[in-house]
Amino acid sequence: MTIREIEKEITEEFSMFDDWMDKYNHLIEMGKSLPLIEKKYRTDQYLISGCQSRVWLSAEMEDGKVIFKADSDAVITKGIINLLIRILSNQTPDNILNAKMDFINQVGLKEHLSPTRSNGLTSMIKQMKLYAVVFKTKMAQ
Amino acid sequence: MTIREIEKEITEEFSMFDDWMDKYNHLIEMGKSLPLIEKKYRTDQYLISGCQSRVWLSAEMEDGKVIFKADSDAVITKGIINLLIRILSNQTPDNILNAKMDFINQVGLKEHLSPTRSNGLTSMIKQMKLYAVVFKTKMAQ
Amino acid sequence: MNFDIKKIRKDFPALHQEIYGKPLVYLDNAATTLKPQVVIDSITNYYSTINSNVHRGVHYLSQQATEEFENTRKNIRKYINARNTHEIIFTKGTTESINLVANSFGKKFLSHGDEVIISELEHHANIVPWQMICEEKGAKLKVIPINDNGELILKKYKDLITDKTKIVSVSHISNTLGTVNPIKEIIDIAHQHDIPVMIDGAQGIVHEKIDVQELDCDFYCFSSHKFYGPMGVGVLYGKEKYLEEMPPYQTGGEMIKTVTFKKTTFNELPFKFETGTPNVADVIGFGSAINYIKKIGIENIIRYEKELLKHATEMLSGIQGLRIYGEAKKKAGVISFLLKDIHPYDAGIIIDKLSIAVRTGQHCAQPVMDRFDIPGTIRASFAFYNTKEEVDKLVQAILKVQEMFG
Amino acid sequence: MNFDIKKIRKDFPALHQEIYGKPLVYLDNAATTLKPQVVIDSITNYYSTINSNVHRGVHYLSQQATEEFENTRKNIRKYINARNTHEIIFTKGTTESINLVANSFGKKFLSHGDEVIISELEHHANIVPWQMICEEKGAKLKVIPINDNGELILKKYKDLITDKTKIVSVSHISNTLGTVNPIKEIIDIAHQHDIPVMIDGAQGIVHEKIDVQELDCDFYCFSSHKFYGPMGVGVLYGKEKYLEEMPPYQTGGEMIKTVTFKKTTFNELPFKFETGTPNVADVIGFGSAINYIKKIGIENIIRYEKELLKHATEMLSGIQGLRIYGEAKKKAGVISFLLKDIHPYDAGIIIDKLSIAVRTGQHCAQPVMDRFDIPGTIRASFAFYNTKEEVDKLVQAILKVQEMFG
Ligand SMILES: Cc1ncc(COP(=O)(O)O)c(C=O)c1O
Ligand SMILES: Cc1ncc(COP(=O)(O)O)c(C=O)c1O
Repeated sequence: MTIREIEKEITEEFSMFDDWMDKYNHLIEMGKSLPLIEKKYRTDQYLISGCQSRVWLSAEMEDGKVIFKADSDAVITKGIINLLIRILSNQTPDNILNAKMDFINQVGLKEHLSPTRSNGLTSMIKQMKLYAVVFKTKMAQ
Repeated sequence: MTIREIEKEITEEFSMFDDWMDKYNHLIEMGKSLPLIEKKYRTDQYLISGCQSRVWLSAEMEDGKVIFKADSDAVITKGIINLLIRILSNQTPDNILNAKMDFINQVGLKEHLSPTRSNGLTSMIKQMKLYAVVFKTKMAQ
Repeated sequence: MNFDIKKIRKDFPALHQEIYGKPLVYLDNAATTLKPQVVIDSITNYYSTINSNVHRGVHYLSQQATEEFENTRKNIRKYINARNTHEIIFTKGTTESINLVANSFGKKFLSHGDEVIISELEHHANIVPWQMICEEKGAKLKVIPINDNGELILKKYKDLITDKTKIVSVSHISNTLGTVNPIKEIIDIAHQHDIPVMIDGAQGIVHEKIDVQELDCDFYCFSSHKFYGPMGVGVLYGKEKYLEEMPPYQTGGEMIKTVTFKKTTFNELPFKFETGTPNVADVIGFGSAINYIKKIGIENIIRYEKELLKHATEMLSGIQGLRIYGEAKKKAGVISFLLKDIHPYDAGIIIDKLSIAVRTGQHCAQPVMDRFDIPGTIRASFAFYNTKEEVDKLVQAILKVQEMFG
Repeated sequence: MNFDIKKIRKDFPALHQEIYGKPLVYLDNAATTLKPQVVIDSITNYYSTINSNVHRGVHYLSQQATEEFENTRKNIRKYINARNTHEIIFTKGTTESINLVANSFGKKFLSHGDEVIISELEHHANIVPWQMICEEKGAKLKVIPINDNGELILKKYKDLITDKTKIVSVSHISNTLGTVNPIKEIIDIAHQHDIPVMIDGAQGIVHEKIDVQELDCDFYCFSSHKFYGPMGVGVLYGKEKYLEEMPPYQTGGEMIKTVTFKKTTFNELPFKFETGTPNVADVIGFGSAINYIKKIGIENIIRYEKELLKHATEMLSGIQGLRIYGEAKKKAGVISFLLKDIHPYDAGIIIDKLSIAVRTGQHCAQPVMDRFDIPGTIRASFAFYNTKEEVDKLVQAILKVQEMFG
């Protein structure tokens, strides 16, 4: 699926929820589903510094596509990470770089991604795009 | 005359003026009348530090009474100094120390003597009382 | 008791708003308190009329500004019962007050090998400035540990004191655990060794009656914005004998007597430590806050807050899986807690959505978190305009959180 | 020209009051400007609703506070055209901004024998901090002299530069003489020698359009309260490359990343230089001031103020026995003058009684007074809400003064 398609899917998924509580319950469910990263990546090296919850992120290249894995110690953060990975993982570096991430506003999670929230999610998107740049450069060589 | 009597005299003098301009003209006249201190005292040693106009003050003891002389480079300041000297000069140390200087409020010059005016006049009264203490101590010896 | 909570709440306009469609419950008072209308009016008035710079002007408005500014200084002197008005220095906040002392006292009195004592429950503002000056001077920072209840271990404090100790700096009340430290005892012990003591009173002044002469502390500091006044103003009280000896901190206009390119001489106290245009409007606003507090009566406030804290502690303790951090015998203002298996950030987000403002995280006291080996806490902090009903809403919110993450 | 002075004056509530029974004429704008109603409203709004601490809270109001606070930072970045938002540091005023740079830049880059260049027409705020750090570091302070018109002598400036020169710090506009310094030239000359330049823009930002990238200055600073914003807020713009290398100045909460008693690591720019609870309300208020200025248009302001200054200069020059100090070809905002045989303090008192607010004294620039061998001046300083009629009232007042002391 293209990034746009996944974004649309997520937006539709969330449009089913009438109130914030259901939305957050959904996020929590997504957060709870499996650890998203292998233990060996839960080290400071992969830590994205955020004030309140910790976020780890790893990336690998497979068949011209970037595979992201991530984790957090907070469940809601994990839920949102899950969304980000659904969208950006398994995409080409170019597609990742061009992703606008509009769904964030549309599903009403903007507050979590404002830099002022200082929970590392903005840094996470930045870091994901940075990985894409690195892989793109490598491929070009 | 006692301090009280002089204060009364000054208050009456000023009560004649209907508006502030006449009052200040009077102060200016008083300020202009003769230099109040000998040249030799116009040195940093006798300077009372005030922000805007400079004030010099000297004191001597004669027949159990303190003789103050003072000067300033600003005329209005000189006028007010003139008033202070009329009241406190030629008085005994004890009388100086007990002087309440109520006339200041009564003639509407309070603003010039508030410490916030930082024109050295408050410091001047302090300094005059300090001289009185010194002379009193000397006399007691 | 003439403590009419309904009437009091009317004085605070920010209490009367809805967040996410429900009435706000503001329990983040240790971060900053709400301001009574009189404080806001005082700022508005200042800017609409006086609006002038202080000290240097002969004109009427500048005189007015200076008078009101200096009257606030007198007001504060009286409120904390300092001996002299010139012992009250205006800063921009507690953090700056501590930086001033660490820097200026440190420059004058700290040498290589000397020691400074702080405690394990300090706010970063009372840690980092001391670390910096100690590093600069080659001095050593020593730390009074806390026990599992979050109380300073006084026995250890006594052991830390040596003839190299030059100053002790501890908080009056912990912003994280709520512990009320036995500062009178701490001061007395230090004074037996002729060591001066600085008290970080950012939380202390809010929940206790302060008499700096009775305490005999050598420095005491606090922030206006945590004590119902405007932001951007702090106070440093210091004993004249130390302030006189300490070199100036920041320099520039106001604080000088004469300036030539060869030599600059400094002004007297308090101006020696106040440079640049001061925050006149907010200082005057802080004066209004203090007048407001005096009108309500700090004793009444203390009594009411005690009840509130007792109620909150009881209610929260009754929740299964909730652990309170900070169980000192003497506590004020603050309850920090965690919910079993729930990250404080997760809890914070849901509590927020329920229109309750609490703080989550480390509360600028990372060593306390390290001490208890936790990532942070949820902190509810109270003011005298809070009510038991608001506490009960917090309890409901916590139960909801547990349900959602259960 | 869409510059409607009547309408503009309505925006400033403090203009509409009487002093000693007559309408106030406020000509002390270089000390602090009046505030438009929108700025006052912005503060009131903040305290009546948002009223929260920034950065650390997950709760709604804290988020709002942070957003508005950081938006003001962006707003200021844009207004002075800085490259990066994190190059905008909030301080409490110009004086603190200069202290920060003198201290932090000095610690990193100044050694024994190095040199710092300032000028003869600086405000004490741009003299004393440099004197202090030079003394501490064993560096030398060198001074660009001025000519009889109050202009910097650029030839002499070039001669002062050596390979020991580490920084140049000069004002954009003199608060005493009104001289607009050729800062672009000063910066270019310094840069030819790879020397960074700090500009004290306390008066500059008020009367000129600022583009820090075009100027290519390395630091630029100013105060909110002199630029129609609230007191208690200042700005330091600094180039990233210097700010990155400079050590923190004040320390405490907010500006740290991690704190243990062993080691503290610092946060990124801009937070590295901002510790303690910031003055959120007044920063946001300053944002409103900048929006207001943008609406009026700084070009319109500059044009209007030029006319006003021209009129004032002509009128005052016509008065017998009046001498203007500061006759630079490029001037803005300020006229300093003396009346023959009349002490400025005497004149100031009478002018005040005539309901006109001017400043008398040394204007925190004693070296300028020494240069001209005068005890002080009478200073009238203008803002765009002043009118020619107000200038004429000043002229009348001066004639009255001469009559009284004649
Ligand atoms: C040129 C100049 N520099 C520095 C300052 C100091 O500004 P502040 O008092 O706001 O710190 C002023 C204002 O007095 C000034 O005019
Ligand atoms: C105990 C304590 N000390 C210091 C501070 C710092 O105060 P401010 O941020 O007002 O400078 C705070 C507030 O955060 C505090 O609670």
